[in-house]
Amino acid sequence: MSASTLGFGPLGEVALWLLIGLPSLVGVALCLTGPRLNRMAAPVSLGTAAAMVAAAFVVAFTRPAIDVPFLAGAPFGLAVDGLSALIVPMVTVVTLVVLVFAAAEGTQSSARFHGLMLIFAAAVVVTATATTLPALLFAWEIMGAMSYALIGFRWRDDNRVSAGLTAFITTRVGDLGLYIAAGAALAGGAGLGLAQLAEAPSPWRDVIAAGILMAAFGKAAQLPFSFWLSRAMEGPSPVSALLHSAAMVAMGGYLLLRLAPLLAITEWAATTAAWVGAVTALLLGAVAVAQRDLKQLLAASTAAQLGFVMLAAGVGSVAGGTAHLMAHAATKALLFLAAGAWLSALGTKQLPALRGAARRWPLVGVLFAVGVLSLAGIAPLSLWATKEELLAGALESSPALYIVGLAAAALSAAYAGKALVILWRKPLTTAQSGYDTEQRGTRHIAVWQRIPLVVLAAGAALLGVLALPPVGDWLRGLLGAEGDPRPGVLELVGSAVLALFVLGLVAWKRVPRLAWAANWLGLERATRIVVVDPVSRLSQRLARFDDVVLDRGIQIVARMVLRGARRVGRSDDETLDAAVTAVARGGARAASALARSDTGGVDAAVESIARAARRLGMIARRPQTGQLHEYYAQITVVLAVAIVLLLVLVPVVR
Amino acid sequence: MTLQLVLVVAAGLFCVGLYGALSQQVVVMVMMGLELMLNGVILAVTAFWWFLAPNADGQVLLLVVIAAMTVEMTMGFAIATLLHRSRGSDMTDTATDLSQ
Amino acid sequence: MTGIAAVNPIWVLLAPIALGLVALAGAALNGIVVAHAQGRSVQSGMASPILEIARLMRQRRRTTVAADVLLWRIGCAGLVVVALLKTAVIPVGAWVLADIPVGVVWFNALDVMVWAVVWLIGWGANSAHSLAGGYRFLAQAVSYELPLMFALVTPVVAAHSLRVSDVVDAQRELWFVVWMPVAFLVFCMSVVAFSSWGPFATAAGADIAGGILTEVSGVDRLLILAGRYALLTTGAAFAVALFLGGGAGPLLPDWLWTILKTLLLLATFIVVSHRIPIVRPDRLAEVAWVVGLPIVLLQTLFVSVVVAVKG
Amino acid sequence: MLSIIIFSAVAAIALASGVAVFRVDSMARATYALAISFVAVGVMLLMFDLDYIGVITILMMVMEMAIMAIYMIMFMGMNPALMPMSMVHNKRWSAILAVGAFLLLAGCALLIPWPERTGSPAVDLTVSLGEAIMGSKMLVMLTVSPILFATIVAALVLANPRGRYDRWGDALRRSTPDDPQQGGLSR
Repeated sequence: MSASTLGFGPLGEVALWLLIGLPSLVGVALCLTGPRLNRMAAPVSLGTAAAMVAAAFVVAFTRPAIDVPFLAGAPFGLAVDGLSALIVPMVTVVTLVVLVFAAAEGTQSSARFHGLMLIFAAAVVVTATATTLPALLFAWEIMGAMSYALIGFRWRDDNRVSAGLTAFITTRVGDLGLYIAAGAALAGGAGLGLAQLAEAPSPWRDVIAAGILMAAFGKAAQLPFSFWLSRAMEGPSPVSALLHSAAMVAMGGYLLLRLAPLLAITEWAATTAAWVGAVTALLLGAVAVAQRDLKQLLAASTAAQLGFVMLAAGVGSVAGGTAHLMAHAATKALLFLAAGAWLSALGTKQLPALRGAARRWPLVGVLFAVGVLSLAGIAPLSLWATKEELLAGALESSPALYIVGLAAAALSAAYAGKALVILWRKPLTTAQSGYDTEQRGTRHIAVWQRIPLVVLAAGAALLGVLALPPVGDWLRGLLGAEGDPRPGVLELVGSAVLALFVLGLVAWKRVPRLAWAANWLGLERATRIVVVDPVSRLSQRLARFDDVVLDRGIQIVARMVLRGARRVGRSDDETLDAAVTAVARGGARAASALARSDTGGVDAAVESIARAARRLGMIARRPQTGQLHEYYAQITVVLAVAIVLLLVLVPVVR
Repeated sequence: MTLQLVLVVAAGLFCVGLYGALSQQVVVMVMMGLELMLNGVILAVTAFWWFLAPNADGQVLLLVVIAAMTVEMTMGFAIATLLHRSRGSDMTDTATDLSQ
Repeated sequence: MTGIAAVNPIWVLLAPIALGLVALAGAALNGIVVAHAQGRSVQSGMASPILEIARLMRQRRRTTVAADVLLWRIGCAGLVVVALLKTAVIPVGAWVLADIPVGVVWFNALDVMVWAVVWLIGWGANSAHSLAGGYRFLAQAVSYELPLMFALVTPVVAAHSLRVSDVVDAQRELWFVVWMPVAFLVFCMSVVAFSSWGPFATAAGADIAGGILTEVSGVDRLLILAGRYALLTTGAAFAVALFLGGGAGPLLPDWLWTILKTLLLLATFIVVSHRIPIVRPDRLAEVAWVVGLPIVLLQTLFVSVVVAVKG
Repeated sequence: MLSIIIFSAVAAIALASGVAVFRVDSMARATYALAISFVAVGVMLLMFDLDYIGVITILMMVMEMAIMAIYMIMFMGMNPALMPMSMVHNKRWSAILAVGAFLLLAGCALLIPWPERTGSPAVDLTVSLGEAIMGSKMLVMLTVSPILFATIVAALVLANPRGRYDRWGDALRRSTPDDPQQGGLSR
């Protein structure tokens, strides 16, 4: 925009096209070539990711904007503004680092893996730069599909595929919100540009905001959608590191940050976003405390930390939210990769079994500690500062929100402390027995698995500057959020002390076992009971209704008529005949005549009715023969009747 | 040449095809009947296009009909091959799965 | 302005004669090549087509049990008819019999007629070998037809017209063979294939006792053999119009150039085909679909991009 | 007048060969009778100045019928010996329905007061078709092409008895596929 007037235009646009086109083309090519290119896949994909990083920094400085006609009145618009100039480099760097880790770890069918990851990265870039709803929807769908494919990457295991399916369907339910929002935006007439959504007239604007909230909550695993993130942990660790911490889940938060003006203008939406975020941060924090599986703990913590981002978007603290999003991305990617490194080395991610794992690989342990301490909100590390900045916004709008947020921060210190303490405690002599429960461990962490951790740890430690005065002011200027409230010294120090206190408490005493939170608040069960089961039961009912009622009903009616007819016939025999016999005493000829008329008349009539009903039943069943030509004949007759009716009725109606 | 004449010819083709589709037992012969019906449709579409609204877009409909024929043909052959392989028969009378 | 005009319909009578003469020249060349290979004299080779015609004209028809005579006769006469119908759209110098707006599609439609005709020849005789020949031809046809279609489309895209005379005019500056060599090669191979000739002559292969030719004799056989040469000739002539600039050339009148180029291409077909081993249809299928079709599609894409960029 | 005579003659050929499809005793004759019917309709399209679509119809349908003949012979295994065959069911009802449908359609064609012609055909119909496809009606072709592609895939899946696991082994690791007949590229 402003930069394009400086003459960067073509370079920036080329870089943006490259940023999207290169990974998607390479990704599709890798996916299509299949197992033959497995050996080539890693270098190719690393090269592509490195090119993406370069292109990302170019676009971050040149700020290009692209507008391609797509649908009538809704162009496919991409542009890099202050917010995406931060997010896009962050995503590409994390992608590169994660891919380096994955290449060092070595996956089976790596061509497919790297291909899917690259397509996903391209989709994230489109999401982060989209300026219109069609572009956003397009990328949003691809992200969902790639997430499905990557969680179920080892498709020979049924549970992983079903986990992918759970994630896909749950986020899809949320995605419906985006379609609703697009429909409402069209109906409202303000256009499909993201910036124009806030200008939509009132009732439609509320529908748009509701749809956007739904989509963001779904992708960011906020309540009540959180459970899919738990199932998503069955995917490979690099996938968790990229999709479920830095990129896809973060896009839910990003969407709300981007649309913060829309939320602000519809006040209820801002309040909802803030409170759902705060409550998610609190409850999922508790869930994280209760987990006994390292990746599950990290997943719950991801949902909780994104709760803070939602809270920031809700209270309009865009700078704080953005800083938190970026710092969290680095931190959580680091933690997931470290967990993945131990998983591939020791074959387990159960916390009890991992006891002392940090001592075995001190470098990884130290880096992990940096990440965990940042997560806990320990003073100079990144999440401490960013969290405080967004909580300052919360304090300004509502003290209650602030208190909930502070409690959630304390919980994050608790679960971080729990992981830290277990991993650094002295290993038990029986530690071996807990290993290799999930896969065969290699007992080895490669050099190139450690280097990405170093990079990410640097980010986790240092990105806090984004929320502190010199750099923080620049960030606020970039995002146009100079007026956001700043945290006071008291709050900064207070929260650091609180985090240290909780950490110390956890190290000193054991963490309470929160049984009610261990199963992710039973969200998945609840969904199954409240939504999935009724729907599938209803459809089964409908199918059976068709079989039982429509099909057999006719037969039953026919049988009943037949039976009724027999009974009538019998009672007729008994009573009328008896009467006739009685009458016959008066006159034998009259009696016999009457009896004859009875069998020939009433009886026969009743039986013929029954026969006719039976035949009708048979006829009604006859069309369903399975014979193709008879179906054709029926279609012909029905169409002919329809034509005749049309010809007769249309003039009559006119 | 009038619209009525062409339409009557088209109706004739259509109904000859209809007779075939209804009366033939062999899958491929049924498909020939369907093809003949679509043949009539092509002629009728052309007639409507030429005599009622001869604009550019009408021709696209003809292409769509031809594409539909292709799809019908391809899937018909595939299903006939499948039937022949699994049942050793190509009669429609033996394929009554739809009655279940 | 188009330099090619439709001529008086009277010339229709001359077209078969011209086609026959060129085809006969091709047959004579083939005779020479065969005679040379067998160590006989050139004269005997040159005379062999004439002698063969005379022999077949006198030969009595062989009959087979329960032949489908109607379809058989249609098939036997069909190849020549198809070749004649093709000549209608081929420009010779500045003249063409019928310069219809969709000449290229017309040519393509007649290619497809060959499918039906060859299969009917194989079917009619009620003989296993000849039916196998018919099937072989169809198997080969599904392999060559799609590459052929795209090879035909390529010059059309460059000329912005399906009319053959427009395609010829569009080559004033540069013959299409120069910048669409792949399409030209594919087209030439397809011509050889639909003429059931040389490496693509499996339908009449010796391994199935002559395939479609097993049971035909007398005039029928003559018509089929003549039809194959005629198809080869029309294919060469059409390639001249589509790729080799039609009648363009220095000094000589352009009708002569067309005929010279046609003869040259025909001779190339005949000589080269004798030097290439026979390709089995089942092997050809995979090559044609996996290699041939993508290559010719790339050629079309390249030409389309060039045309789009030039505007 | 001349055009009506020519049209009627071609129409008679189309109808007669259409009837012949279900009357002749040989599969090959039935198939090629249908081909003739299609060619006749293609010629009729040419009479409406639809050069491109007319020729394309002839091209497509002759090709289709050539392939159809293969399937005919493959499934029915008949020799050309003009075996009398009657593979029909429900003959009477089919005839009644067909005649009824014809009467209805022809009655509609003759009795409905059709509206006046609006607009006039373009000078070059092939060009106008191309412009319609690449312009206002592009969506139609964009829809047709994936459908055709899906048809190719679906037909292969249905008709092919051997999947990739049969060819490349259970782990898809075989270096050359296990085919009864090797392809030309020996992959």
